Amino acid sequence: MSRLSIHLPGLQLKNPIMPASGCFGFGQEYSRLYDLSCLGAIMIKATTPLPRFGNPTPRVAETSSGMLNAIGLQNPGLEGVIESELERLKQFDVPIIANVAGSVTEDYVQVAKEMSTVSNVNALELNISCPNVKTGGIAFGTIPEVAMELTKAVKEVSSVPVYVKLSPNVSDIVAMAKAVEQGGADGITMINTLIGMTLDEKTGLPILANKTGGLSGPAIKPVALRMIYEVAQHVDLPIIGMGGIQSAQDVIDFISVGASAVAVGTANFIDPFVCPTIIHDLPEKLDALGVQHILELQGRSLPNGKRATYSA
Amino acid sequence: MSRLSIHLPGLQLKNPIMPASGCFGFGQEYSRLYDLSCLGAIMIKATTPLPRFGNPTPRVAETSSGMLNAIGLQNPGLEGVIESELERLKQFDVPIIANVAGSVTEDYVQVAKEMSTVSNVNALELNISCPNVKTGGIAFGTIPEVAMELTKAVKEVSSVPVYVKLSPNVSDIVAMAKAVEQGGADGITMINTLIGMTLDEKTGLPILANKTGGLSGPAIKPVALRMIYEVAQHVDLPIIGMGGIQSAQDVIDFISVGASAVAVGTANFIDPFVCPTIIHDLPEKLDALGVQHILELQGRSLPNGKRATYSA
Amino acid sequence: MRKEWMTIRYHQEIAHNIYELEVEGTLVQDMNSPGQFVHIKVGEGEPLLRRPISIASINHHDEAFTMIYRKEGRGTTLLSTKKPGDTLDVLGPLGHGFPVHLEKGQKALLIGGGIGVPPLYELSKQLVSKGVEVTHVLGFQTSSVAFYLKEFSLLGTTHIATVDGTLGSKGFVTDCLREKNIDYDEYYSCGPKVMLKALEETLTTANGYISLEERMGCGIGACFACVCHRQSDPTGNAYVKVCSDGPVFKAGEVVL
Amino acid sequence: MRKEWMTIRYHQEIAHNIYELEVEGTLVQDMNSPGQFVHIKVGEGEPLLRRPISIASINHHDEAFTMIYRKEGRGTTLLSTKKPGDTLDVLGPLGHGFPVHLEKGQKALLIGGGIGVPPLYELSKQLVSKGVEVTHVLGFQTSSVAFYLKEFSLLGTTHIATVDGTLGSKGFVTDCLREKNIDYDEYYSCGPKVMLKALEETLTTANGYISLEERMGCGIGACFACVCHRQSDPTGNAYVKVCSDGPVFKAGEVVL
Ligand SMILES: Cc1cc2nc3c(=O)[nH]c(=O)nc-3n(C[C@H](O)[C@H](O)[C@H](O)COP(=O)(O)OP(=O)(O)OC[C@H]3O[C@@H](n4cnc5c(N)ncnc54)[C@H](O)[C@@H]3O)c2cc1C
Ligand SMILES: Cc1cc2nc3c(=O)[nH]c(=O)nc-3n(C[C@H](O)[C@H](O)[C@H](O)COP(=O)(O)OP(=O)(O)OC[C@H]3O[C@@H](n4cnc5c(N)ncnc54)[C@H](O)[C@@H]3O)c2cc1C
Ligand SMILES: Cc1cc2nc3c(=O)[nH]c(=O)nc-3n(C[C@H](O)[C@H](O)[C@H](O)COP(=O)(O)O)c2cc1C
Ligand SMILES: Cc1cc2nc3c(=O)[nH]c(=O)nc-3n(C[C@H](O)[C@H](O)[C@H](O)COP(=O)(O)O)c2cc1C
Ligand code: FES
Ligand code: FES
Repeated sequence: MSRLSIHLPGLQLKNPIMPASGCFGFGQEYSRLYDLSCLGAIMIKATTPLPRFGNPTPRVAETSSGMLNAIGLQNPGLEGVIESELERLKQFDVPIIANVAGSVTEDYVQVAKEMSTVSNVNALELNISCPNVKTGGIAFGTIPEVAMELTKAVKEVSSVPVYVKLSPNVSDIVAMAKAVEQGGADGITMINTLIGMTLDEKTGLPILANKTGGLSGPAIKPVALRMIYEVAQHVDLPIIGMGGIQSAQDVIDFISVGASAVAVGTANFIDPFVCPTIIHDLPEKLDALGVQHILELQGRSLPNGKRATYSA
Repeated sequence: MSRLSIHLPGLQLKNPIMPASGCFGFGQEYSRLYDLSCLGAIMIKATTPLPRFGNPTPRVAETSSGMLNAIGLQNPGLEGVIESELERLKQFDVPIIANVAGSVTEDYVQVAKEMSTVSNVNALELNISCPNVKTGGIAFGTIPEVAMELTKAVKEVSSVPVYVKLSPNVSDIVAMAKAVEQGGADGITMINTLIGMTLDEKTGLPILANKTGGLSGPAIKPVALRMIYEVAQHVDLPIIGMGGIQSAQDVIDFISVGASAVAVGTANFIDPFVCPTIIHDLPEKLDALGVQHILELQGRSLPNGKRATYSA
Repeated sequence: MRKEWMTIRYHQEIAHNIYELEVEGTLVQDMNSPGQFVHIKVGEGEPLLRRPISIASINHHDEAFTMIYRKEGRGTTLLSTKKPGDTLDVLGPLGHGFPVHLEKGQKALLIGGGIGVPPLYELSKQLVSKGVEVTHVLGFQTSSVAFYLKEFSLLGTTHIATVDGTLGSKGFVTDCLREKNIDYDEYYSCGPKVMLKALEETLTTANGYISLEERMGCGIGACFACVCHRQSDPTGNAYVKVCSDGPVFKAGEVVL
Repeated sequence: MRKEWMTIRYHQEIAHNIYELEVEGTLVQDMNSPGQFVHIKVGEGEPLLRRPISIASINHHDEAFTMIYRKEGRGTTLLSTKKPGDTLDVLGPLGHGFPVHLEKGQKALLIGGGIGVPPLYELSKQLVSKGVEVTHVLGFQTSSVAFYLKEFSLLGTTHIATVDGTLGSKGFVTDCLREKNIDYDEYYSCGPKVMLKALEETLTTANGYISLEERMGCGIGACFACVCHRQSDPTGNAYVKVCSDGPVFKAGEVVL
């Protein structure tokens, strides 16, 4: 039994490391750099029923220890994703978590229903938290009842476990987590990006064409840790944690506050080899901390110590 | 007429630069380094009816481009602040904004009532957003109706203008701003800190004794700009902006999204001379941008261009 | 494409705020196409993102390549402090460069604007070594920021335009082009978008290639930060990625 | 207290991960009291906060002072890469140091633990120059991280304790103290809190001064990050600030 293997609803992970949705495309580019089968899983880019071009450029900008993005859910649409992207991913021995997005409940239901039937899709990740689409989206991510109803609707049609991705742009993250738990979610992924803005120094105009964008990277790590710390104490669902992870130590931190696995986003842009590097570095970290399996560290930050809901 | 002077309710500012509450004590330490009369104003440390010791230590920790604090509103209490701190500040020719805190409405009302009668207190700043006190506080900062009622109650007893300090830990910052506007606030100050956490690498335990703390510094600047950008479009009150300001360029950015003045917090710890340095650097920035008065830049980021509610 | 810690051999300010930077390492073995770029991580930690910089000259013999960059913001300012012997985290080579398919005796027109000039140098070298006759039209803001004039002159006729007229003809490269009426089979250009747009309108007579800039996240095609519409479907879902499909495109392919 | 860009004169690893760093500048003119500290901004930008480091030795003649630090986390690791000639943003001198009021012929006991040893060196020099008889008890984890043994020996009797017994007596400084039964008028100590606590319990016979560490924000008394309860009011509102009221306090004054 590996020191890093983790079992989660629908997912048998070789290790707790997966690229975060939107930061890894559909894996094609990174597959030229290393064998994707080394990853715990892959969270593919958000998919909507129809193809989307997304927002005008510039779509990214840099901030202190962070970046803003406003891609706007560009994707080839449900059919394109299933027929070419997921097909191409079949050559790898790695679980796929499909990120499901949309503007109205029907969008989510349609994508979830079809996606969940694809043979190499092991779980869905409901993206109720994308800050970069103008229509509807916001309510799904910030109003507990709305999130619960959406989760329910998707659960009804999905043939694989459903993880719901929470937005950090809320007053009460625990209420959101409880709502999706009540809606039947099998797991939670958190956090998506904080909404931010940055300006061109000379003109004073927002750099992003979309004006606002999602803040990611090391700057948001303290917010992510805090939110997972809170949710882990009040909700029994497994959590896939993310927000600023760059190193094996960061992974340990997320596991410590209660996450069962983690996703790496922005760091892929800084070092395209970051995921295999982290996977490589983890055993040494475990040695230094004197534990055999990474989940022995799970929840060690929490007031009542360990939270070993999910085992290897 | 100076290029930097700004008039706000209750405040005639030589320039738009003031140290943020909690990051400057009551001015005593910094008064040994430079003449406080050069500042636009001073936001003094939060005051509660009775003296408070605050939280156990460690009370601060560092994060990527940010810091966490959980001071816990340590202060000598209303009487102590009025009798020694405010008395000592009378030697300086600088407006004082008194930060008012508490656990229940009565606390705020009591502090506001007495504070506002002190001769060198020119305005109050209602701290409804401190993330580091366990009792009550949270609701004031996150529920619009509660914030409105508190604002009303304080306005009734205050003999100087009342600014309300908004928390960024909310789903809808515009709703909060509108609520305090409706409650009769004379201005808004924003943003307070984001709630975050950081861990000791070895033990996995939170570094702060309080476990969570408030995230400040450059890391949060994009969130602050975005929130001010949104509020400036929907509320007519003047805004004193803050969150990660370190340089004259940062000040221009905050004015650009609609702030009328700014406060500098964390940066005082990094460079105790940062406020006078910024004040010194600003005219050159204005020259480079080809404007005479700083408020000509106000609101230039906004969709409908300038927002010149308040003039020099 | 690889990621390598490369060593700085040479680093000098060659015009006002314009730096020439030569680094060495085995990654140079993979470099061939002029117009490709590298993605550089300047500091440890901050600034967070990599910076795209064009390959200006490849030296296979010494396993070294040269970049020319303008000191602008945080990243390039920090870069400008690095000294020979320091190492630099370089990802590359990235993207698709200029095609070098003209034959001996054919004529190429290379048009560069400001900090878009550098990739044209390697291109010019490769064209010249194939026997192509090369003419350069280089535009700069003012004489103090002009660079590599001698280097380009050694490869072919070189016209200079400066906006303020302090060097060469006064005006934009398009003014210069209209005036000189240069003969060519294909043109190759790199510079600010406004210049490329003006060019596409001015030079309608022949095949052209243009190199684009766009703010990037990954630089390898994964994040969809650098996407442009195609002229064949200007408001639809068809797109190209500047980082992986470009930065060089056929003139007329992409909506500018 | 001033803020000055000081220049590094000397920088060397003197034990495993322990560095000696000498910097010069006019700020040294303000330094007198042993046990005061400086607040150093290590990088531009990151890491964000300053780092408190004790003054280990003052050299007024050369306008230079020495620090000794352990490479620990982000800040000190970056600091360890600085070279002679580099400049460092130093704020100081800060806080209140050890009183040097013993008279010629009196006896002082200086007890240091690990990276708490450095400030005792300047203290010892000043006491010795007044004619005070000084005994040092220095504790380290293991021999490879021990430093300044010769320097202290030149000033007075020096006992060493290491936790693993690889140097001097095996055990803690308190074990060593119990064993040696040293005679003294006042003691002065700096080291980890557990050591200071054990000391206060062991050395009840005389006046003592201890130097504390606490995580700091401002370092000058404004942010209330570094506050401790007083033993006279252990759960009430009375407090001291380590940065401005300390870091040196009378033994028994502060709740450890
Ligand atoms: C394919 C390509 C090739 C390039 N080749 C060169 C070259 O050879 N020489 C040269 O001087 N410059 C070149 N640039 C532009 C160069 O990337 C920017 O000047 C540089 O990124 C600015 O970084 P900074 O830290 O100085 O500025 P900052 O303003 O601090 O940068 C902030 C962020 O904006 C991005 N950014 C800012 N300006 C640009 C820009 N013009 N294009 C893309 N991203 C930008 C940065 O990469 C960074 O992510 C090229 C750009 C691209 C896309
Ligand atoms: C008054 C005083 C004098 C000191 N004198 C010395 C000395 O002479 N030599 C020496 O090696 N060390 C000394 N220290 C401890 C030194 O400040 C820390 O080792 C150092 O700040 C660690 O920084 P880092 O970036 O390496 O660690 P990181 O863990 O990356 O630091 C993160 C944050 O925690 C703070 N921090 C971490 N450890 C400590 C600590 N022990 N005390 C206070 N803050 C801490 C840092 O300042 C920073 O804000 C002193 C501390 C104080 C308060
Ligand atoms: C360029 C970019 C695109 C993203 N696209 C998506 C997306 O399509 N769906 C989604 O759920 N999250 C998306 N995210 C959010 C990330 O999956 C992740 O939650 C967030 O970036 C925090 O992690 P990080 O700090 O490691 O990047 C995107 C993030 C970035 C930076
Ligand atoms: C150490 C510390 C103490 C603070 N105390 C208070 C306080 O007492 N009252 C308050 O309204 N805000 C307090 N704040 C918040 C700041 O006033 C400011 O809103 C916040 O730090 C963002 O600005 P900055 O990034 O410039 O620090 C405190 C912040 C810090 C870092
Ligand atoms: S920069 Fe990421 S796709 Fe081009
Ligand atoms: S560190 Fe700010 S008061 Fe001591």
